[in-house]
Amino acid sequence: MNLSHNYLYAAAMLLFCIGLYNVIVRRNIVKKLIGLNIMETSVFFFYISLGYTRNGVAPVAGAGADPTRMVNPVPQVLVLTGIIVAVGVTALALSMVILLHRKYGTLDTDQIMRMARQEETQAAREEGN
Amino acid sequence: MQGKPFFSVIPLIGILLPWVSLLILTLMPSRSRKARLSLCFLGSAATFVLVLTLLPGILDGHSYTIKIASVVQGLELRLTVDTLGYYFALMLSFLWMLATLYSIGYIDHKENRFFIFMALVESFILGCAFSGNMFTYFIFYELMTFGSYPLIVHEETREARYAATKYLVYSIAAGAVLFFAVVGNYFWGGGQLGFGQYGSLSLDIASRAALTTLFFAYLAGFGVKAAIMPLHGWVPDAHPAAPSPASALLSGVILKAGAFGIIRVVFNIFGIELMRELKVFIVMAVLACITIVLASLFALTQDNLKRRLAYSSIGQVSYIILGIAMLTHDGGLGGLMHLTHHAIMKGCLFLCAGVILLKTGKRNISEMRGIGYQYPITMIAFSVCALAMIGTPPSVGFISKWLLGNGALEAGLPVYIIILLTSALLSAAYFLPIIYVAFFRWEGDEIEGSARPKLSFTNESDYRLMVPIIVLAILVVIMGIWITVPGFPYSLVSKVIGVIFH
Amino acid sequence: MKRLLALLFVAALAVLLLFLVTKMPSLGDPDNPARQGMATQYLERSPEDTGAQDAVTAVNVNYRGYDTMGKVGIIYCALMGVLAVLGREKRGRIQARLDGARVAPSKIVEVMVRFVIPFIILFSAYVIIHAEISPGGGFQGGAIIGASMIIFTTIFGLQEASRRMPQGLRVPLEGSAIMTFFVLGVLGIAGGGTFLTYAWPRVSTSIQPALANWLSVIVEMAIGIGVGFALISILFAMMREEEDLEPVA
Amino acid sequence: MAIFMITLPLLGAVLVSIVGYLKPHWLPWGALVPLLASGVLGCMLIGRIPSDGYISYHLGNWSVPLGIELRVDYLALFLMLLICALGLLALIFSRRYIVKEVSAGRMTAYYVLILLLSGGLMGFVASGDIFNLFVFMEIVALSSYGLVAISANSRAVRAALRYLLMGAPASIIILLGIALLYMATGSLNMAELAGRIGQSGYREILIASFVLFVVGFGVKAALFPLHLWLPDAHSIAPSPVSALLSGLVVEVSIFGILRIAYSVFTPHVGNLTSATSNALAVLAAAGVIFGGVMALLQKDLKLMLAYSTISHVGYIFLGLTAFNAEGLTGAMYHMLDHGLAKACMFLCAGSFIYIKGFRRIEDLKGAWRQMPWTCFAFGLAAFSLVGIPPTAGFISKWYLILGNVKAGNWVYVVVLLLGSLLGAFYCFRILYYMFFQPGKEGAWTPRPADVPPSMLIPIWILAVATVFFGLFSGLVIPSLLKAAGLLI
Repeated sequence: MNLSHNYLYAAAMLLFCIGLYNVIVRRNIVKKLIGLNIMETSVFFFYISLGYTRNGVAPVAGAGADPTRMVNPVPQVLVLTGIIVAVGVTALALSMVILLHRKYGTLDTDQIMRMARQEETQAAREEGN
Repeated sequence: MQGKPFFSVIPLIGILLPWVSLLILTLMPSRSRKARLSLCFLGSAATFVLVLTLLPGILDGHSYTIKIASVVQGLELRLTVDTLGYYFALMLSFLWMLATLYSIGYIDHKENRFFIFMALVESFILGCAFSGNMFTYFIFYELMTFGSYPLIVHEETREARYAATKYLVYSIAAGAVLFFAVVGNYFWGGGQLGFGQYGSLSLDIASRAALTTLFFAYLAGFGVKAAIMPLHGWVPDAHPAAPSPASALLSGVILKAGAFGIIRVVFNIFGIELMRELKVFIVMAVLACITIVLASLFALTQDNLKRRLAYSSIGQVSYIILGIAMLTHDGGLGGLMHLTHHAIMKGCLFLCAGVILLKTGKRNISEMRGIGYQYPITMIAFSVCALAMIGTPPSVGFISKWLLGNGALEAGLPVYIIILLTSALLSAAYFLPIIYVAFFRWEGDEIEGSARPKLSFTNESDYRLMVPIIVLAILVVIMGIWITVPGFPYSLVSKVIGVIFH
Repeated sequence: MKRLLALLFVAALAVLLLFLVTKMPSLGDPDNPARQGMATQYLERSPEDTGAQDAVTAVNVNYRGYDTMGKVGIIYCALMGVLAVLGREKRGRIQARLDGARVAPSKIVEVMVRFVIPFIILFSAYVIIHAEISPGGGFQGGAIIGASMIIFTTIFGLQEASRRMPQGLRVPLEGSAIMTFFVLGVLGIAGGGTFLTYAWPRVSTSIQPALANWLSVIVEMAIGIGVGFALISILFAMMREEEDLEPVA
Repeated sequence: MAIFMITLPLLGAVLVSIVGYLKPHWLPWGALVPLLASGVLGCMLIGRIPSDGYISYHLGNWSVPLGIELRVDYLALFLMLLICALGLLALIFSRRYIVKEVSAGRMTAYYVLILLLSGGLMGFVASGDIFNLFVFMEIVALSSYGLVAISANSRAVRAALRYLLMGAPASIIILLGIALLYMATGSLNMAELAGRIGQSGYREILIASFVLFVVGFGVKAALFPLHLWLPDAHSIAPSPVSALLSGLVVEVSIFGILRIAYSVFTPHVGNLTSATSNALAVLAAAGVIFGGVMALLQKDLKLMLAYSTISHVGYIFLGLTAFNAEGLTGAMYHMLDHGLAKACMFLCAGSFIYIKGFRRIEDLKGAWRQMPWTCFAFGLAAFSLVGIPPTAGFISKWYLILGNVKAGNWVYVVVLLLGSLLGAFYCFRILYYMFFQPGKEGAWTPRPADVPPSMLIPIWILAVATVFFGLFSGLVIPSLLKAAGLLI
């Protein structure tokens, strides 16, 4: 019963698992990053639904809105931080992806690993002789 | 310890003095080899003299102490010169001085490294002797362990590398066990590690099982250095591999550091009563007896001279352990005095072996026929020490054996005497053939009536090699006759034992 | 196989989390612990304390301003990380490969963009400044500024954009937010409070809320500019494709 | 004052970026200033902390539940000073070294990121607010991703990307943990949380959030099964960066767990955390052994150091899970020791790369003929890492083992001793190569030709510091013991 009542939380958790699954199994780096963003979004969603109050109003004083009916402002602030982090991580990751793509011409992790291993063996052979 | 210890910087100076020669070696130009090395010798000589200056005070029963650093209360780096420690320090600094002199004539390559580490190990092991609590002892002991590695690996032959690595592996493992022992001592000793006059542990703070575990941890930790039988594996490899002065110090001092640790544990950490209470000394004694007999048997089978000497060292160090394990007045006296006696005898023997190795390059006894005619003085010294080892009076060997025998009777266990006699016989069996080969065989003696060669003193080596040998050989006899001269072992040991067995 | 394992793992995790959900306080209940505690205090006190009608902004800039400083730091970190990976461009012009072979956009698009961009920027300014009495704030405004530059760059090419926004202009402005925070923090100490105190105790209590209000407006602006320019620089660094700074070894 | 220790490097980062644009050749010197300043502030702070508590600094003059609070106790100050010192030394080392690994266009970013890293670390350590902890953790994380990738060749970028792909989910997990904690208690301040957790009704949620915290920080601290990112990242990054990463970042992440486990979920709520802490101890023990064995098997010097970091992380965790003052002190002191020693060893590896350009262990045979100073410093650091008296490592191991003996979990005592055995073997193998093995013909010049002094001085400061803190640990240990006793 509680589960059906806390459906927002449940949805957030499921979203989290979906994102995690994508991060684990996808071979394409960009898809991994999308999975990462899904995880982050799920957590933001969780925060926001955590701040929700039944038939509450926006936490803006004035216009005679009484504080007791306002929704919880704290999670919104925290989510803002979360978004910033998400932006930063994504930007950094994408720049790395750009560099890797320029180098290998692919986004598939397995292919990149294979090429990398070839490089290593090549380098080792050159060191050998 | 006896009375209130006076504050004194001399121990600290004594520990720092060897570093002077280290500085000399690193700073002075590398051309002036002779000057630098003789300065090294002067450094160790100065250390010996410095230690000697403390003698009167110690004989009056004073003791000196200085605190270097402190971690928390009860866990401090403190140097204390009590009688027991002083006794060890005197012996080792004397032997070290002679060995340094000897190695000036002996070491021919990589002098810098060898002498630097000689000096370092001397300072560390002086620290062991002077340490005022188990914490300090452990620290200097570990440093000494790692410092003596380069001495063993010095030749850098394959055997040397193998032996040194083996030594390191044994020592590190032992160090870990010892570490646990010290921590456990701190924990079960109620947060202090001091050396109590009658022991610092007691059954009313820690359980019997805990203390027994602790004791065996200590025994295993120090036993590796003291070469108690199952843990002796590194000794027979390290001694032949190391250059002769180093192996003299190995069996003369570094093995003794382990034994000394056990002495400290028995007398000052646990104390006689607690030992009797715990009944652990029996295990110690049994191990020691096994070691004595087996080591002598192994020694019989060795043809390599230094290897044979190494095995005999294993046996002889166990004399000390046995003497301590008797927990009787004379037993302790004999054990403690054997600490010095064996150091002198075995040091001299190794130095002689070194001379032969250096001059003729012969390692094996079977090759040494007639060696006594080419190097009479060396071989005479060798024979004196060998006889002393067997225990023929008048010699130091006889004294310690005699006292040990008394201790055995005091303990009411004549079986020890049988052990001692067996080992005496065995040591006769492995020492006399060397003398026989050296003096009563010669090259080509199997042909009937071939003339025995003339004694030739010409090709004896230079004074730097001979002086230490002769001094030690003479001491072996003198100490065996005039026992009670102040400064000789008895004067100090009797104090210690008298205090412990009030 | 790997996928199957991952699926099982994630499924197990989902079951656990859903079980956790059943134990959570019921959704939207006005008296669950999160709604109690400091949230109520924020809601009741923020207008008097900070002069900001919007509790979110009050908490964001004033009560937890130190966090916000951290956020600005994070954005700056991200920018520097991007520059560490892709390298800061050399002085002067830069262009992307787009500029070379790009289909010239139709006049309509160009004119529209020229026409729209001022309004976008105006809107971002509104979002920033109006944050005191309505949802909004520096980060949102900054993001909008960045978006406007993205539109501009996609249409007119990186070269043109970097002419409008030369490096010499961007470099100091990227960090403006952190600097502003630091200055205000020191001022807060000078004003008799602690770091990042807006309502200076030394000043007469009558104008404290107004002062706090104005200072937080300044902070919002700084955040907007800083975030906006940081995003722009990230964008430029990512679009730049010529003269890859070749790595060492 | 603590606040300036944190904010000065952040401000300095901004200014340094401007300096790097105007006068690039001032960079190495300009970057030193902020860290120097905060280091001085930290030293001034030493006396002022009450020995039976902590300085709490309310930002923006808001009382506790409203505003953010900094809490600087001796443990925190201890780490902050360590951070300043290591950061400074790494910067000094970088001046000559870094041109080998970082191209001119990335130089500014390098120095700025190091400043941001140090500032973020200090903020993380000093923070008394659990969400503020997260914010500064993110600053640290982002800057370390950037620093790993800074040499921008494909290996580095791959390592950094792997690091990021494990680190970012970890931060999200921690964020979720904070959400659960806030949901169950409605507060974010640590001290207040510690009070409210006691009478909160939502046990399951609390346990879940603790587990999430442990997992998240465990990834960042390379706890055993979550260490996969560490070897690549730490071995491929430029040497000063690896020094900072495995000397500071890992330690500070462990400090995060310490804060969570001791300041938020106080041991009074022990039954709440005991199960997880037992699991933690098991993992840590596994990590000690695994790291040691892997380090023995490595051929690459920096890779070996990275694996030994994993092993030492296990040590510190074993100190934490002993749940008594001695263990905690041991953990803190081991952070110091491992920070100094490992940083020194990484810098030495850096100077080998600087001189000869190689990093394989076999190539070090006979190295001391050419680079005696570097080799001896490496030896000192290795001794401290192994824990040979009288180095700092010995003292820390002493307290770690003492703590575990006191807690009566003998298995971990044995594990610690085994770990130090392994450590001895993999360290002495290298020393053996350096000092007692003849090098290949012409591999080394017979005369000493060591790295320039600007690189030697940091190395030697670190090496001497390991011995100094071993001999005179009496300066630090008592206050640490007291502070740790307060947490229990």
